[in-house]
Amino acid sequence: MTESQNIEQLLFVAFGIVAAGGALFAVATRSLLRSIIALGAFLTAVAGEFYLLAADFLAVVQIFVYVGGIVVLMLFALMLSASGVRHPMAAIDRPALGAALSYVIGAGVLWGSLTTDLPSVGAGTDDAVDALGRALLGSQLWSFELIGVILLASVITALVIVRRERR
Amino acid sequence: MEMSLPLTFAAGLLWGAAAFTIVGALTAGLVLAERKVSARIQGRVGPMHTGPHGALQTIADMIKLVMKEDVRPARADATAFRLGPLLVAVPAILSLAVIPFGAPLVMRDLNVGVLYFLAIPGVTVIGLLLAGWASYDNYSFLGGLRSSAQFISYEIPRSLTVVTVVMLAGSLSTVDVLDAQATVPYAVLLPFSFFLYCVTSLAEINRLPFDMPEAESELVAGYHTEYSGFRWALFFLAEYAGFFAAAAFGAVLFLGGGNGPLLPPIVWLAVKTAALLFIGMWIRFTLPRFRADQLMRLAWKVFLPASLANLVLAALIMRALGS
Amino acid sequence: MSGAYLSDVLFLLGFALAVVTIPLVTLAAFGWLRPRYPEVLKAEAYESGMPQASIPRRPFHMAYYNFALVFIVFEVETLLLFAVAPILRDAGWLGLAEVGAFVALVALSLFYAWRKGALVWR
Amino acid sequence: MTTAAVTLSSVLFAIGVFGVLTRRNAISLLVSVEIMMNAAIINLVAFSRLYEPEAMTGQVFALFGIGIAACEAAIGLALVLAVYRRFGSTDVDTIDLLKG
Repeated sequence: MTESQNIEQLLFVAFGIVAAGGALFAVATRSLLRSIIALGAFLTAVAGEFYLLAADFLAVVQIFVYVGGIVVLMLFALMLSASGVRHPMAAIDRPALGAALSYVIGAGVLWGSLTTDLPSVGAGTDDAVDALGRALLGSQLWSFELIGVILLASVITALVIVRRERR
Repeated sequence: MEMSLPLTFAAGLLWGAAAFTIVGALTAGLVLAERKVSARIQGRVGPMHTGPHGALQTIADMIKLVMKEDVRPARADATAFRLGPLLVAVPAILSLAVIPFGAPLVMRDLNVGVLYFLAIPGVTVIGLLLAGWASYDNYSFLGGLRSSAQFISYEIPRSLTVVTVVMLAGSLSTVDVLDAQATVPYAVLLPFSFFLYCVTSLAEINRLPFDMPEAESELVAGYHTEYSGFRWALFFLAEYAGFFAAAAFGAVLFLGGGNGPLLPPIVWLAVKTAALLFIGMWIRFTLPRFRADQLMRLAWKVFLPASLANLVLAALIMRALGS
Repeated sequence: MSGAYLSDVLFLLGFALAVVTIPLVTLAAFGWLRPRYPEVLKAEAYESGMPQASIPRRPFHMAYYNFALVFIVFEVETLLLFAVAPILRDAGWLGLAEVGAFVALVALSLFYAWRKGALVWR
Repeated sequence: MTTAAVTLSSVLFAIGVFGVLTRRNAISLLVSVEIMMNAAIINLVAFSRLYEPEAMTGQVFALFGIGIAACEAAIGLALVLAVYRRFGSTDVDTIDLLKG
């Protein structure tokens, strides 16, 4: 292994530890606010993993949509409903069952992926931005247009849900 | 030109420290400049006592700020209260990493530089919401909600406007965008984009006439009502870092950044950035403030449709140039 | 090879580390210079000199959420436009038409939200 | 690298499952679902580098996944707020209209 591969591996593991730690904190903490902040840390670490995996565009999209969008949306929902203030929530319900089931599922997924023979390192592309754009307008055009339709549908759905309650 | 990896990391550290220092110094300079410009426009003289013509006033202010007591409301959420200002200030400075200051002074030429610049400040919204919520104060809470609603509303038309530049330049790298303007700056080719960029940027960085969060008469000081001393200074730093970054980025995207005859690139960039900054200050002290509902209506019912139309216009310009 | 990606990450990591550390160090370093006179009244929330009339932990009106909701949808659409924008110059009229269809969908969502009155601040 | 990515993704998925099974607040449920979603997206990106990197299939799907996650969050949180206004709580166990 070369020096750069060593550093890459090290960084990948470091980001992975931050991501797993953030995720664990997010599902285990009692405070909803802290859970959402931990989710933000988790998502940022995952963006770092994307960048290392030769997906720089996706890494920035991850920051843009997840950290700057979904986390903000969750904070809005938390603050507008003052969730967990009037009704302090029990942090964790049925932890033993949850833990057992998630171990089983996690182990199953892990076993399945590790027993499959995988090439260790792929080539990746030098210019992910360019290739992604070409794919979106070329072979993957349907997904480009479809996501537009889905987004339109979700605007309609969400607004209908919000509107109905106003009466 | 390719550096070894540990060296790259060290370069990152150094540039980060440099960026923070530069932003600190710029804030001092900009605050003074702003006070002098506003005094000029309003027929006053501005700060005069500390140093010649008040030149040292902001230095004195900065020393005062780091030495002030750090007060926190008793019922505030301590962690979120501490995290808020950091999450506002850090992204504002991080976004500077992709601005090409001129040939030897490119901090980092990312493949996705333009998008990086737009994405990182988005994290600021989390800081605003946290600061407002953690303070346990009605003014802060409302101010935090309002500023973040404003920020996200103007982020869309602003990003859509930058798409037109990317279309013409054919790249998301800031250096490539600069090179594409070697002959004609995009302000000439895309005047409407330039206009939209300037106006939406002013709104996004919460400056007058779009400065809802600091509408003193109704919200006191918005999300930073409860902050004092250095933590308050971080909000202040972030505001001016954002102002500077938006101006410098505008100069790179639309005015050809460091491109220009005779003088070195860094001087050209400084001149163009300073011009945009001056216009920003001029507007601040000339126009009255918008109301919250007018602000949101403008974002969604004027600027967003306008930026969509601008997209079509830019596509036509692109085709016309391509042939 | 992913050399460029790796060095980008290292650079940004260093940059972020410096930018986060400096304010924290400054805050800690000047700690001993800062006065500390805790008082009960000083730690009260500011409400123009009055005792706090209501706590800021109550359900708040939903107009904010409407905007956040429309925002996130448009954000994804903007990012998709960013993904195709760099190659649009060489994509010809066909590519332009494909993106045009997408922009039409964006405009349609805006039109719907507008008609439904989601863009009204109340 | 791929093994590391797959391992990480499995661990994150398990953490997400744990959250979904144990949390009762609707917003927490969404947090957990987003964690699972991200675990899946990591796999997509990792495999995009392995097989036909020029075709970008994996990354396009990852982009698709992020878009879907955004829609899901928007609609999910709209539901959360609707439930909140109806029942005065975001705890999923309080939604018991069927019990009459």
